[in-house]
Amino acid sequence: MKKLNFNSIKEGDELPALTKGPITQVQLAKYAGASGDFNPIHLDNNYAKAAGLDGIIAHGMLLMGILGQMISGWAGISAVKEYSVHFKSYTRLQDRVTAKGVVEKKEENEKGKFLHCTVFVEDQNGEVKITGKVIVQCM
Amino acid sequence: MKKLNFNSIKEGDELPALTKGPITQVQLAKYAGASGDFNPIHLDNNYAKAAGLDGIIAHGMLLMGILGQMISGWAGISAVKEYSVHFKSYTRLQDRVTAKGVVEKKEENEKGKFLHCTVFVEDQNGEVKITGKVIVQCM
Amino acid sequence: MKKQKKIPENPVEPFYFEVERCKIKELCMAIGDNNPLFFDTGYARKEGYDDTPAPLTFATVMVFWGHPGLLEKVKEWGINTGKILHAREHYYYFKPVFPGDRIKCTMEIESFRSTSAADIIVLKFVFSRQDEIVLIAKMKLLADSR
Amino acid sequence: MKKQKKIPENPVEPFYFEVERCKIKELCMAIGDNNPLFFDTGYARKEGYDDTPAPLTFATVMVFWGHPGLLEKVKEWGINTGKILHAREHYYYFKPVFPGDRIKCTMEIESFRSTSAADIIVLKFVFSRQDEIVLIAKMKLLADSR
Repeated sequence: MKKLNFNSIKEGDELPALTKGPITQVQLAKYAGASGDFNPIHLDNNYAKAAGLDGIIAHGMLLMGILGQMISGWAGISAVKEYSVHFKSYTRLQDRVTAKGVVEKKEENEKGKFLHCTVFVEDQNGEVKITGKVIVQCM
Repeated sequence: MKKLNFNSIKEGDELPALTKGPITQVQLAKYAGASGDFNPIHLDNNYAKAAGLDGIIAHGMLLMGILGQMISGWAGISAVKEYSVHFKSYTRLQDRVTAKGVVEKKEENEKGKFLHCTVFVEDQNGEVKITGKVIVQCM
Repeated sequence: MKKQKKIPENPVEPFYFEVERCKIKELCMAIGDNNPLFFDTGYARKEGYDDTPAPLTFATVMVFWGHPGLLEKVKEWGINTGKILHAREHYYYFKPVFPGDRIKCTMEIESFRSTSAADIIVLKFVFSRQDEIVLIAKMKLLADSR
Repeated sequence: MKKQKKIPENPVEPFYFEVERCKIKELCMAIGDNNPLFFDTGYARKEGYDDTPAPLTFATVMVFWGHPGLLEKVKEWGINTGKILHAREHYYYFKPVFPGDRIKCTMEIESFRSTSAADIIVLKFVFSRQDEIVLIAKMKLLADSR
Protein backbone atom coordinates (compact mmCIF):
# COMPACT_ATOMS: atom_id res chain seq x y z
CA MET A 1 0.00 0.00 0.00
CA LYS A 2 1.63 3.15 -1.23
CA LYS A 3 2.29 5.84 1.39
CA LEU A 4 4.40 8.94 1.02
CA ASN A 5 7.24 9.56 3.43
CA PHE A 6 6.44 12.75 5.31
CA ASN A 7 10.05 13.62 6.03
CA SER A 8 11.18 13.45 2.43
CA ILE A 9 8.59 15.98 1.27
CA LYS A 10 8.94 19.75 1.50
CA GLU A 11 6.34 22.47 1.30
CA GLY A 12 6.46 23.81 -2.24
CA ASP A 13 7.20 20.40 -3.78
CA GLU A 14 5.35 19.81 -6.99
CA LEU A 15 3.22 16.75 -7.58
CA PRO A 16 4.16 14.76 -10.71
CA ALA A 17 2.14 16.32 -13.53
CA LEU A 18 -0.06 14.19 -15.77
CA THR A 19 -0.98 15.21 -19.33
CA LYS A 20 -3.91 13.70 -21.26
CA GLY A 21 -5.79 14.18 -24.37
CA PRO A 22 -6.99 15.20 -26.79
CA ILE A 23 -10.47 14.74 -25.33
CA THR A 24 -12.62 12.84 -27.84
CA GLN A 25 -16.30 12.04 -28.23
CA VAL A 26 -15.44 8.39 -27.72
CA GLN A 27 -13.86 9.24 -24.37
CA LEU A 28 -16.96 11.18 -23.30
CA ALA A 29 -19.17 8.23 -24.32
CA LYS A 30 -16.93 5.97 -22.25
CA TYR A 31 -17.18 8.35 -19.32
CA ALA A 32 -20.96 8.55 -19.68
CA GLY A 33 -21.28 4.78 -19.78
CA ALA A 34 -19.02 4.31 -16.79
CA SER A 35 -20.52 7.06 -14.64
CA GLY A 36 -24.14 6.92 -15.75
CA ASP A 37 -24.12 10.67 -16.52
CA PHE A 38 -25.73 10.78 -19.97
CA ASN A 39 -26.49 14.51 -20.00
CA PRO A 40 -26.66 15.23 -23.76
CA ILE A 41 -24.49 18.37 -23.46
CA HIS A 42 -21.61 15.87 -23.20
CA LEU A 43 -22.74 13.69 -26.10
CA ASP A 44 -24.83 15.55 -28.65
CA ASN A 45 -23.36 18.55 -30.45
CA ASN A 46 -26.72 19.88 -31.65
CA TYR A 47 -28.16 19.66 -28.15
CA ALA A 48 -25.14 21.46 -26.71
CA LYS A 49 -25.50 24.25 -29.28
CA ALA A 50 -29.21 24.58 -28.57
CA ALA A 51 -28.27 24.92 -24.89
CA GLY A 52 -26.15 27.97 -25.78
CA LEU A 53 -22.73 26.31 -25.83
CA ASP A 54 -20.21 26.28 -28.71
CA GLY A 55 -20.56 22.53 -28.81
CA ILE A 56 -20.08 19.48 -26.67
CA ILE A 57 -18.33 19.99 -23.33
CA ALA A 58 -16.60 17.33 -21.27
CA HIS A 59 -18.05 16.06 -18.01
CA GLY A 60 -16.55 18.16 -15.22
CA MET A 61 -16.25 14.93 -13.28
CA LEU A 62 -13.99 13.48 -16.00
CA LEU A 63 -11.57 16.32 -15.25
CA MET A 64 -11.88 15.62 -11.54
CA GLY A 65 -11.20 11.98 -12.35
CA ILE A 66 -8.05 12.83 -14.30
CA LEU A 67 -6.87 15.03 -11.45
CA GLY A 68 -7.76 12.17 -9.10
CA GLN A 69 -5.58 9.80 -11.14
CA MET A 70 -2.66 12.16 -10.69
CA ILE A 71 -3.31 12.34 -6.94
CA SER A 72 -3.85 8.64 -6.25
CA GLY A 73 -0.97 7.69 -8.54
CA TRP A 74 1.30 9.92 -6.49
CA ALA A 75 0.02 9.41 -2.95
CA GLY A 76 -1.69 6.00 -3.02
CA ILE A 77 -5.44 5.87 -2.93
CA SER A 78 -5.98 5.00 0.73
CA ALA A 79 -3.79 7.91 1.82
CA VAL A 80 -6.22 10.47 0.36
CA LYS A 81 -8.49 11.76 3.12
CA GLU A 82 -10.20 14.69 1.46
CA TYR A 83 -10.42 15.91 -2.12
CA SER A 84 -12.48 18.79 -3.44
CA VAL A 85 -12.64 20.81 -6.63
CA HIS A 86 -14.26 23.91 -8.06
CA PHE A 87 -15.28 23.71 -11.70
CA LYS A 88 -13.94 26.84 -13.40
CA SER A 89 -14.28 26.56 -17.16
CA TYR A 90 -15.50 24.15 -19.80
CA THR A 91 -13.32 21.54 -21.44
CA ARG A 92 -14.00 20.99 -25.12
CA LEU A 93 -13.28 18.30 -27.66
CA GLN A 94 -9.62 18.20 -28.74
CA ASP A 95 -8.45 19.94 -25.57
CA ARG A 96 -5.30 18.51 -24.01
CA VAL A 97 -5.28 18.79 -20.28
CA THR A 98 -2.58 18.63 -17.65
CA ALA A 99 -3.15 17.82 -13.99
CA LYS A 100 -0.77 19.54 -11.60
CA GLY A 101 -0.37 20.19 -7.92
CA VAL A 102 1.84 21.53 -5.19
CA VAL A 103 2.35 20.70 -1.51
CA GLU A 104 1.17 23.81 0.31
CA LYS A 105 1.52 22.81 3.94
CA LYS A 106 2.82 19.95 6.05
CA GLU A 107 0.90 19.28 9.25
CA GLU A 108 1.60 16.87 12.07
CA ASN A 109 -0.99 16.37 14.81
CA GLU A 110 -2.34 13.67 17.12
CA LYS A 111 -4.13 12.06 14.14
CA GLY A 112 -1.04 11.71 12.01
CA LYS A 113 1.11 13.41 9.40
CA PHE A 114 -0.66 15.22 6.61
CA LEU A 115 0.09 17.09 3.43
CA HIS A 116 -2.26 19.86 2.29
CA CYS A 117 -1.96 20.29 -1.45
CA THR A 118 -3.54 22.51 -4.06
CA VAL A 119 -4.25 20.83 -7.35
CA PHE A 120 -5.61 21.96 -10.70
CA VAL A 121 -6.12 21.02 -14.31
CA GLU A 122 -5.23 23.36 -17.15
CA ASP A 123 -5.51 23.00 -20.91
CA GLN A 124 -2.96 23.48 -23.71
CA ASN A 125 -3.46 27.27 -23.48
CA GLY A 126 -2.98 27.43 -19.74
CA GLU A 127 -6.69 27.97 -19.09
CA VAL A 128 -7.60 26.52 -15.71
CA LYS A 129 -10.46 24.01 -15.87
CA ILE A 130 -10.75 22.98 -12.26
CA THR A 131 -8.93 23.86 -9.06
CA GLY A 132 -8.95 21.81 -5.92
CA LYS A 133 -7.52 20.83 -2.60
CA VAL A 134 -6.34 17.49 -1.29
CA ILE A 135 -5.38 16.24 2.13
CA VAL A 136 -3.03 13.26 2.06
CA GLN A 137 -1.92 11.20 5.04
CA CYS A 138 1.75 10.13 5.19
CA MET A 139 3.84 7.57 6.99
CA MET B 1 -41.48 -18.86 -17.30
CA LYS B 2 -43.32 -17.66 -20.33
CA LYS B 3 -44.01 -20.28 -23.00
CA LEU B 4 -46.26 -19.97 -26.02
CA ASN B 5 -49.02 -22.49 -26.57
CA PHE B 6 -48.28 -24.31 -29.82
CA ASN B 7 -51.89 -25.18 -30.53
CA SER B 8 -53.17 -21.64 -30.28
CA ILE B 9 -50.72 -20.32 -32.90
CA LYS B 10 -51.24 -20.54 -36.65
CA GLU B 11 -48.79 -20.21 -39.49
CA GLY B 12 -49.11 -16.66 -40.77
CA ASP B 13 -49.74 -15.19 -37.32
CA GLU B 14 -48.00 -11.89 -36.77
CA LEU B 15 -45.75 -11.25 -33.78
CA PRO B 16 -46.74 -8.19 -31.72
CA ALA B 17 -44.92 -5.25 -33.32
CA LEU B 18 -42.71 -2.95 -31.26
CA THR B 19 -41.97 0.65 -32.26
CA LYS B 20 -39.08 2.67 -30.87
CA GLY B 21 -37.35 5.89 -31.37
CA PRO B 22 -36.30 8.36 -32.43
CA ILE B 23 -32.76 7.04 -32.13
CA THR B 24 -30.62 9.62 -30.31
CA GLN B 25 -26.94 10.17 -29.66
CA VAL B 26 -27.62 9.58 -25.99
CA GLN B 27 -29.07 6.18 -26.79
CA LEU B 28 -26.02 5.27 -28.88
CA ALA B 29 -23.73 6.36 -26.02
CA LYS B 30 -25.78 4.16 -23.69
CA TYR B 31 -25.51 1.27 -26.11
CA ALA B 32 -21.77 1.80 -26.46
CA GLY B 33 -21.29 1.88 -22.70
CA ALA B 34 -23.40 -1.22 -22.18
CA SER B 35 -21.92 -3.27 -25.01
CA GLY B 36 -18.36 -2.01 -25.02
CA ASP B 37 -18.57 -1.21 -28.74
CA PHE B 38 -17.12 2.31 -28.89
CA ASN B 39 -16.52 2.40 -32.64
CA PRO B 40 -16.55 6.17 -33.35
CA ILE B 41 -18.82 5.80 -36.38
CA HIS B 42 -21.59 5.41 -33.76
CA LEU B 43 -20.49 8.34 -31.59
CA ASP B 44 -18.60 10.99 -33.53
CA ASN B 45 -20.27 12.74 -36.44
CA ASN B 46 -17.02 14.10 -37.88
CA TYR B 47 -15.44 10.69 -37.77
CA ALA B 48 -18.46 9.13 -39.45
CA LYS B 49 -18.33 11.72 -42.24
CA ALA B 50 -14.61 11.20 -42.73
CA ALA B 51 -15.41 7.49 -43.08
CA GLY B 52 -17.69 8.30 -46.01
CA LEU B 53 -21.03 8.20 -44.21
CA ASP B 54 -23.68 10.94 -44.04
CA GLY B 55 -23.17 11.03 -40.30
CA ILE B 56 -23.43 8.84 -37.26
CA ILE B 57 -25.05 5.44 -37.74
CA ALA B 58 -26.57 3.28 -35.02
CA HIS B 59 -24.93 0.08 -33.86
CA GLY B 60 -26.40 -2.75 -35.92
CA MET B 61 -26.48 -4.73 -32.70
CA LEU B 62 -28.80 -2.13 -31.14
CA LEU B 63 -31.31 -2.96 -33.87
CA MET B 64 -30.81 -6.66 -33.25
CA GLY B 65 -31.36 -5.92 -29.55
CA ILE B 66 -34.62 -4.09 -30.25
CA LEU B 67 -35.77 -6.97 -32.43
CA GLY B 68 -34.68 -9.32 -29.64
CA GLN B 69 -36.83 -7.38 -27.16
CA MET B 70 -39.83 -7.94 -29.41
CA ILE B 71 -39.02 -11.66 -29.66
CA SER B 72 -38.31 -12.36 -25.98
CA GLY B 73 -41.25 -10.20 -24.89
CA TRP B 74 -43.50 -12.33 -27.06
CA ALA B 75 -42.06 -15.82 -26.63
CA GLY B 76 -40.23 -15.70 -23.30
CA ILE B 77 -36.45 -15.64 -23.33
CA SER B 78 -35.73 -19.27 -22.53
CA ALA B 79 -38.00 -20.42 -25.36
CA VAL B 80 -35.75 -18.85 -27.99
CA LYS B 81 -33.44 -21.50 -29.41
CA GLU B 82 -31.91 -19.76 -32.39
CA TYR B 83 -31.88 -16.16 -33.57
CA SER B 84 -30.01 -14.71 -36.53
CA VAL B 85 -30.07 -11.50 -38.52
CA HIS B 86 -28.64 -9.98 -41.67
CA PHE B 87 -27.78 -6.29 -41.47
CA LYS B 88 -29.31 -4.62 -44.52
CA SER B 89 -29.10 -0.85 -44.20
CA TYR B 90 -27.90 1.82 -41.82
CA THR B 91 -30.03 3.35 -39.11
CA ARG B 92 -29.49 7.05 -38.55
CA LEU B 93 -30.20 9.53 -35.79
CA GLN B 94 -33.88 10.44 -35.54
CA ASP B 95 -35.00 7.23 -37.26
CA ARG B 96 -38.01 5.54 -35.72
CA VAL B 97 -37.88 1.80 -36.03
CA THR B 98 -40.46 -0.94 -35.78
CA ALA B 99 -39.71 -4.58 -35.05
CA LYS B 100 -42.08 -7.05 -36.68
CA GLY B 101 -42.35 -10.73 -37.35
CA VAL B 102 -44.50 -13.54 -38.63
CA VAL B 103 -44.82 -17.24 -37.84
CA GLU B 104 -43.72 -18.99 -41.02
CA LYS B 105 -43.87 -22.62 -40.04
CA LYS B 106 -44.96 -24.85 -37.17
CA GLU B 107 -42.90 -27.94 -36.61
CA GLU B 108 -43.37 -30.81 -34.22
CA ASN B 109 -40.66 -33.45 -33.87
CA GLU B 110 -39.09 -35.72 -31.23
CA LYS B 111 -37.34 -32.68 -29.69
CA GLY B 112 -40.52 -30.69 -29.17
CA LYS B 113 -42.82 -28.16 -30.74
CA PHE B 114 -41.26 -25.29 -32.60
CA LEU B 115 -42.22 -22.11 -34.39
CA HIS B 116 -40.03 -20.85 -37.22
CA CYS B 117 -40.49 -17.12 -37.61
CA THR B 118 -39.13 -14.44 -39.86
CA VAL B 119 -38.47 -11.13 -38.18
CA PHE B 120 -37.30 -7.73 -39.33
CA VAL B 121 -36.90 -4.10 -38.36
CA GLU B 122 -38.00 -1.28 -40.63
CA ASP B 123 -37.86 2.48 -40.24
CA GLN B 124 -40.54 5.17 -40.59
CA ASN B 125 -40.20 5.00 -44.39
CA GLY B 126 -40.54 1.26 -44.56
CA GLU B 127 -36.84 0.77 -45.28
CA VAL B 128 -35.71 -2.58 -43.91
CA LYS B 129 -32.76 -2.31 -41.52
CA ILE B 130 -32.29 -5.92 -40.53
CA THR B 131 -34.01 -9.20 -41.38
CA GLY B 132 -33.78 -12.35 -39.37
CA LYS B 133 -35.01 -15.74 -38.36
CA VAL B 134 -36.00 -17.13 -35.00
CA ILE B 135 -36.76 -20.60 -33.75
CA VAL B 136 -38.98 -20.66 -30.67
CA GLN B 137 -39.89 -23.70 -28.60
CA CYS B 138 -43.51 -24.00 -27.39
CA MET B 139 -45.40 -25.91 -24.75
CA MET C 1 -42.61 34.83 -13.23
CA LYS C 2 -40.62 32.72 -10.85
CA LYS C 3 -41.79 29.21 -10.34
CA GLN C 4 -42.45 28.13 -6.80
CA LYS C 5 -39.67 25.87 -5.54
CA LYS C 6 -40.72 23.02 -3.34
CA ILE C 7 -37.64 21.57 -1.72
CA PRO C 8 -38.65 18.61 0.42
CA GLU C 9 -36.91 17.81 3.69
CA ASN C 10 -36.19 14.20 2.86
CA PRO C 11 -36.01 14.45 -0.90
CA VAL C 12 -35.26 10.85 -1.80
CA GLU C 13 -35.39 7.54 0.00
CA PRO C 14 -31.99 6.04 0.78
CA PHE C 15 -30.90 3.89 -2.14
CA TYR C 16 -28.44 1.06 -2.53
CA PHE C 17 -25.62 0.52 -4.95
CA GLU C 18 -23.96 -2.86 -5.48
CA VAL C 19 -20.33 -2.22 -6.37
CA GLU C 20 -19.43 -4.35 -9.35
CA ARG C 21 -15.96 -4.84 -10.73
CA CYS C 22 -16.89 -3.66 -14.19
CA LYS C 23 -17.90 -0.17 -13.04
CA ILE C 24 -14.55 0.35 -11.29
CA LYS C 25 -12.74 -0.78 -14.42
CA GLU C 26 -14.92 1.24 -16.78
CA LEU C 27 -14.50 4.44 -14.78
CA CYS C 28 -10.72 4.02 -14.78
CA MET C 29 -10.68 3.18 -18.49
CA ALA C 30 -12.75 6.28 -19.29
CA ILE C 31 -10.40 8.45 -17.26
CA GLY C 32 -7.41 6.71 -18.81
CA ASP C 33 -6.04 5.48 -15.47
CA ASN C 34 -4.50 2.08 -16.14
CA ASN C 35 -3.08 1.55 -12.66
CA PRO C 36 -3.34 -2.25 -12.13
CA LEU C 37 -4.59 -1.54 -8.61
CA PHE C 38 -8.02 -0.89 -10.18
CA PHE C 39 -8.00 -3.87 -12.56
CA ASP C 40 -6.08 -6.74 -11.01
CA THR C 41 -7.27 -8.29 -7.76
CA GLY C 42 -3.99 -10.18 -7.33
CA TYR C 43 -1.99 -6.97 -7.67
CA ALA C 44 -4.32 -5.14 -5.27
CA ARG C 45 -3.93 -7.90 -2.66
CA LYS C 46 -0.15 -7.76 -2.95
CA GLU C 47 -0.46 -4.03 -2.30
CA GLY C 48 -2.35 -4.77 0.90
CA TYR C 49 -5.93 -4.11 -0.27
CA ASP C 50 -8.76 -6.62 0.13
CA ASP C 51 -9.55 -6.21 -3.58
CA THR C 52 -9.35 -3.57 -6.32
CA PRO C 53 -10.50 -0.34 -4.64
CA ALA C 54 -12.84 2.16 -6.25
CA PRO C 55 -11.05 5.23 -7.61
CA LEU C 56 -11.35 8.65 -5.93
CA THR C 57 -14.30 9.89 -7.99
CA PHE C 58 -16.40 6.73 -7.80
CA ALA C 59 -19.21 8.52 -5.92
CA THR C 60 -20.46 9.76 -9.28
CA VAL C 61 -21.02 6.19 -10.42
CA MET C 62 -22.90 5.30 -7.25
CA VAL C 63 -25.16 8.34 -7.53
CA PHE C 64 -25.97 8.26 -11.25
CA TRP C 65 -26.31 4.50 -11.61
CA GLY C 66 -27.68 3.98 -8.11
CA HIS C 67 -30.43 6.53 -8.61
CA PRO C 68 -30.87 7.13 -12.35
CA GLY C 69 -33.97 9.29 -11.73
CA LEU C 70 -32.25 11.76 -9.42
CA LEU C 71 -32.13 14.68 -11.84
CA GLU C 72 -35.83 14.15 -12.58
CA LYS C 73 -36.46 14.49 -8.85
CA VAL C 74 -34.52 17.74 -8.74
CA LYS C 75 -36.61 18.96 -11.66
CA GLU C 76 -39.79 18.16 -9.71
CA TRP C 77 -38.69 20.60 -7.03
CA GLY C 78 -38.92 23.38 -9.63
CA ILE C 79 -35.18 23.54 -10.35
CA ASN C 80 -34.23 24.26 -13.97
CA THR C 81 -32.17 21.16 -14.69
CA GLY C 82 -31.84 22.17 -18.35
CA LYS C 83 -29.52 24.96 -17.27
CA ILE C 84 -27.62 23.53 -14.37
CA LEU C 85 -23.96 24.00 -13.55
CA HIS C 86 -21.86 21.71 -11.44
CA ALA C 87 -19.96 24.24 -9.34
CA ARG C 88 -18.20 22.19 -6.72
CA GLU C 89 -17.56 18.59 -5.64
CA HIS C 90 -16.10 17.64 -2.28
CA TYR C 91 -15.19 14.19 -0.95
CA TYR C 92 -14.33 12.99 2.54
CA TYR C 93 -12.84 9.49 2.48
CA PHE C 94 -13.16 7.14 5.45
CA LYS C 95 -12.76 3.60 4.09
CA PRO C 96 -11.99 2.21 0.65
CA VAL C 97 -14.89 0.81 -1.37
CA PHE C 98 -14.50 -2.63 -2.96
CA PRO C 99 -16.30 -4.85 -5.48
CA GLY C 100 -19.04 -6.79 -3.74
CA ASP C 101 -19.82 -3.95 -1.33
CA ARG C 102 -23.47 -3.07 -0.95
CA ILE C 103 -23.36 0.65 -0.34
CA LYS C 104 -26.26 2.51 1.17
CA CYS C 105 -26.56 6.07 -0.05
CA THR C 106 -28.48 8.65 1.94
CA MET C 107 -29.02 12.03 0.32
CA GLU C 108 -29.93 15.23 2.03
CA ILE C 109 -30.08 18.84 0.95
CA GLU C 110 -27.36 20.56 2.91
CA SER C 111 -28.36 24.01 1.78
CA PHE C 112 -30.64 25.75 -0.67
CA ARG C 113 -30.57 29.39 -1.62
CA SER C 114 -32.49 31.13 -4.38
CA THR C 115 -31.36 34.46 -5.82
CA SER C 116 -32.82 36.43 -8.71
CA ALA C 117 -30.41 34.71 -11.08
CA ALA C 118 -29.64 31.32 -9.62
CA ASP C 119 -30.77 28.53 -7.39
CA ILE C 120 -27.81 27.36 -5.37
CA ILE C 121 -28.17 23.91 -3.98
CA VAL C 122 -25.76 21.71 -2.07
CA LEU C 123 -26.55 18.01 -2.01
CA LYS C 124 -24.89 15.83 0.58
CA PHE C 125 -24.53 12.09 0.02
CA VAL C 126 -23.51 9.78 2.84
CA PHE C 127 -22.30 6.39 1.64
CA SER C 128 -22.19 3.61 4.17
CA ARG C 129 -21.46 -0.10 4.29
CA GLN C 130 -23.17 -2.04 7.08
CA ASP C 131 -23.73 1.19 9.03
CA GLU C 132 -20.12 2.28 8.72
CA ILE C 133 -19.65 5.49 6.77
CA VAL C 134 -17.15 4.98 3.95
CA LEU C 135 -17.48 8.24 2.04
CA ILE C 136 -19.25 11.59 2.19
CA ALA C 137 -19.77 13.58 -1.00
CA LYS C 138 -21.04 17.13 -1.36
CA MET C 139 -22.15 18.47 -4.69
CA LYS C 140 -22.88 22.14 -5.31
CA LEU C 141 -25.17 22.90 -8.22
CA LEU C 142 -26.14 26.24 -9.74
CA ALA C 143 -29.34 26.39 -11.73
CA ASP C 144 -30.80 29.26 -13.68
CA SER C 145 -33.63 30.52 -11.44
CA ARG C 146 -35.35 32.77 -13.99
CA MET D 1 -1.10 -3.64 -53.82
CA LYS D 2 -2.87 -6.11 -51.62
CA LYS D 3 -1.53 -6.56 -48.16
CA GLN D 4 -0.67 -10.07 -47.14
CA LYS D 5 -3.29 -11.44 -44.75
CA LYS D 6 -2.01 -13.61 -41.96
CA ILE D 7 -4.93 -15.38 -40.41
CA PRO D 8 -3.70 -17.48 -37.52
CA GLU D 9 -5.25 -20.83 -36.68
CA ASN D 10 -5.87 -20.04 -33.03
CA PRO D 11 -6.26 -16.31 -33.23
CA VAL D 12 -6.88 -15.45 -29.58
CA GLU D 13 -6.54 -17.29 -26.32
CA PRO D 14 -9.81 -18.23 -24.67
CA PHE D 15 -10.92 -15.36 -22.44
CA TYR D 16 -13.27 -15.09 -19.50
CA PHE D 17 -16.17 -12.78 -18.80
CA GLU D 18 -17.70 -12.37 -15.36
CA VAL D 19 -21.38 -11.63 -15.82
CA GLU D 20 -22.31 -8.71 -13.61
CA ARG D 21 -25.80 -7.50 -12.97
CA CYS D 22 -25.08 -3.98 -14.16
CA LYS D 23 -24.17 -5.05 -17.68
CA ILE D 24 -27.46 -6.94 -18.10
CA LYS D 25 -29.35 -3.88 -16.86
CA GLU D 26 -27.36 -1.42 -18.93
CA LEU D 27 -27.84 -3.41 -22.13
CA CYS D 28 -31.58 -3.57 -21.56
CA MET D 29 -31.75 0.13 -20.67
CA ALA D 30 -29.84 1.04 -23.85
CA ILE D 31 -32.20 -1.09 -25.94
CA GLY D 32 -35.18 0.33 -24.04
CA ASP D 33 -36.35 -3.07 -22.81
CA ASN D 34 -37.77 -2.52 -19.33
CA ASN D 35 -39.02 -6.06 -18.79
CA PRO D 36 -38.59 -6.61 -15.01
CA LEU D 37 -37.22 -10.07 -15.81
CA PHE D 38 -33.89 -8.36 -16.58
CA PHE D 39 -33.87 -6.00 -13.60
CA ASP D 40 -35.61 -7.64 -10.66
CA THR D 41 -34.21 -10.86 -9.19
CA GLY D 42 -37.39 -11.45 -7.18
CA TYR D 43 -39.53 -11.17 -10.28
CA ALA D 44 -37.19 -13.44 -12.24
CA ARG D 45 -37.34 -16.10 -9.51
CA LYS D 46 -41.13 -15.97 -9.50
CA GLU D 47 -40.95 -16.55 -13.25
CA GLY D 48 -38.91 -19.68 -12.62
CA TYR D 49 -35.41 -18.36 -13.42
CA ASP D 50 -32.46 -18.66 -11.03
CA ASP D 51 -31.84 -14.92 -11.43
CA THR D 52 -32.27 -12.15 -14.02
CA PRO D 53 -31.20 -13.77 -17.31
CA ALA D 54 -29.04 -12.03 -19.88
CA PRO D 55 -31.03 -10.73 -22.88
CA LEU D 56 -30.79 -12.36 -26.32
CA THR D 57 -27.98 -10.16 -27.65
CA PHE D 58 -25.74 -10.29 -24.58
CA ALA D 59 -22.94 -12.04 -26.52
CA THR D 60 -21.89 -8.61 -27.77
CA VAL D 61 -21.21 -7.47 -24.21
CA MET D 62 -19.18 -10.57 -23.45
CA VAL D 63 -17.06 -10.18 -26.57
CA PHE D 64 -16.41 -6.43 -26.48
CA TRP D 65 -15.92 -6.07 -22.73
CA GLY D 66 -14.40 -9.53 -22.31
CA HIS D 67 -11.77 -8.88 -24.96
CA PRO D 68 -11.50 -5.12 -25.53
CA GLY D 69 -8.48 -5.59 -27.83
CA LEU D 70 -10.20 -7.96 -30.25
CA LEU D 71 -10.56 -5.53 -33.15
CA GLU D 72 -6.89 -4.62 -32.76
CA LYS D 73 -6.11 -8.33 -33.18
CA VAL D 74 -8.19 -8.49 -36.33
CA LYS D 75 -6.26 -5.48 -37.62
CA GLU D 76 -2.99 -7.30 -36.99
CA TRP D 77 -4.09 -10.01 -39.41
CA GLY D 78 -4.08 -7.37 -42.15
CA ILE D 79 -7.84 -6.80 -42.15
CA ASN D 80 -8.97 -3.23 -42.79
CA THR D 81 -10.92 -2.62 -39.58
CA GLY D 82 -11.43 1.02 -40.52
CA LYS D 83 -13.85 -0.12 -43.24
CA ILE D 84 -15.58 -3.10 -41.77
CA LEU D 85 -19.21 -4.07 -42.08
CA HIS D 86 -21.11 -6.29 -39.74
CA ALA D 87 -23.04 -8.43 -42.22
CA ARG D 88 -24.61 -11.15 -40.12
CA GLU D 89 -25.03 -12.29 -36.51
CA HIS D 90 -26.30 -15.73 -35.55
CA TYR D 91 -27.01 -17.13 -32.08
CA TYR D 92 -27.68 -20.67 -30.87
CA TYR D 93 -29.01 -20.70 -27.32
CA PHE D 94 -28.47 -23.67 -25.01
CA LYS D 95 -28.76 -22.36 -21.46
CA PRO D 96 -29.62 -18.97 -19.99
CA VAL D 97 -26.74 -16.83 -18.69
CA PHE D 98 -27.05 -15.29 -15.22
CA PRO D 99 -25.26 -12.72 -13.04
CA GLY D 100 -22.34 -14.34 -11.25
CA ASP D 101 -21.60 -16.71 -14.13
CA ARG D 102 -17.99 -16.93 -15.18
CA ILE D 103 -18.23 -17.49 -18.89
CA LYS D 104 -15.35 -18.88 -20.91
CA CYS D 105 -15.26 -17.62 -24.45
CA THR D 106 -13.37 -19.49 -27.14
CA MET D 107 -13.06 -17.84 -30.51
CA GLU D 108 -12.23 -19.48 -33.78
CA ILE D 109 -12.26 -18.35 -37.37
CA GLU D 110 -14.95 -20.41 -38.99
CA SER D 111 -14.18 -19.20 -42.48
CA PHE D 112 -12.09 -16.65 -44.28
CA ARG D 113 -12.35 -15.67 -47.91
CA SER D 114 -10.63 -12.82 -49.70
CA THR D 115 -11.97 -11.41 -52.95
CA SER D 116 -10.72 -8.44 -54.96
CA ALA D 117 -13.14 -6.19 -53.11
CA ALA D 118 -13.69 -7.70 -49.70
CA ASP D 119 -12.33 -9.90 -46.98
CA ILE D 120 -15.17 -12.04 -45.71
CA ILE D 121 -14.61 -13.45 -42.30
CA VAL D 122 -16.84 -15.49 -40.02
CA LEU D 123 -15.88 -15.55 -36.35
CA LYS D 124 -17.35 -18.22 -34.12
CA PHE D 125 -17.55 -17.70 -30.38
CA VAL D 126 -18.36 -20.59 -28.07
CA PHE D 127 -19.46 -19.46 -24.62
CA SER D 128 -19.33 -22.03 -21.85
CA ARG D 129 -19.90 -22.23 -18.13
CA GLN D 130 -18.01 -24.98 -16.32
CA ASP D 131 -17.49 -26.85 -19.58
CA GLU D 132 -21.17 -26.71 -20.51
CA ILE D 133 -21.85 -24.72 -23.67
CA VAL D 134 -24.44 -22.02 -23.01
CA LEU D 135 -24.33 -20.06 -26.26
CA ILE D 136 -22.71 -20.11 -29.68
CA ALA D 137 -22.41 -16.88 -31.66
CA LYS D 138 -21.30 -16.43 -35.24
CA MET D 139 -20.41 -13.06 -36.61
CA LYS D 140 -19.85 -12.38 -40.28
CA LEU D 141 -17.73 -9.36 -41.10
CA LEU D 142 -16.96 -7.78 -44.47
CA ALA D 143 -13.85 -5.64 -44.72
CA ASP D 144 -12.59 -3.63 -47.65
CA SER D 145 -9.75 -5.72 -49.06
CA ARG D 146 -8.22 -3.11 -51.34
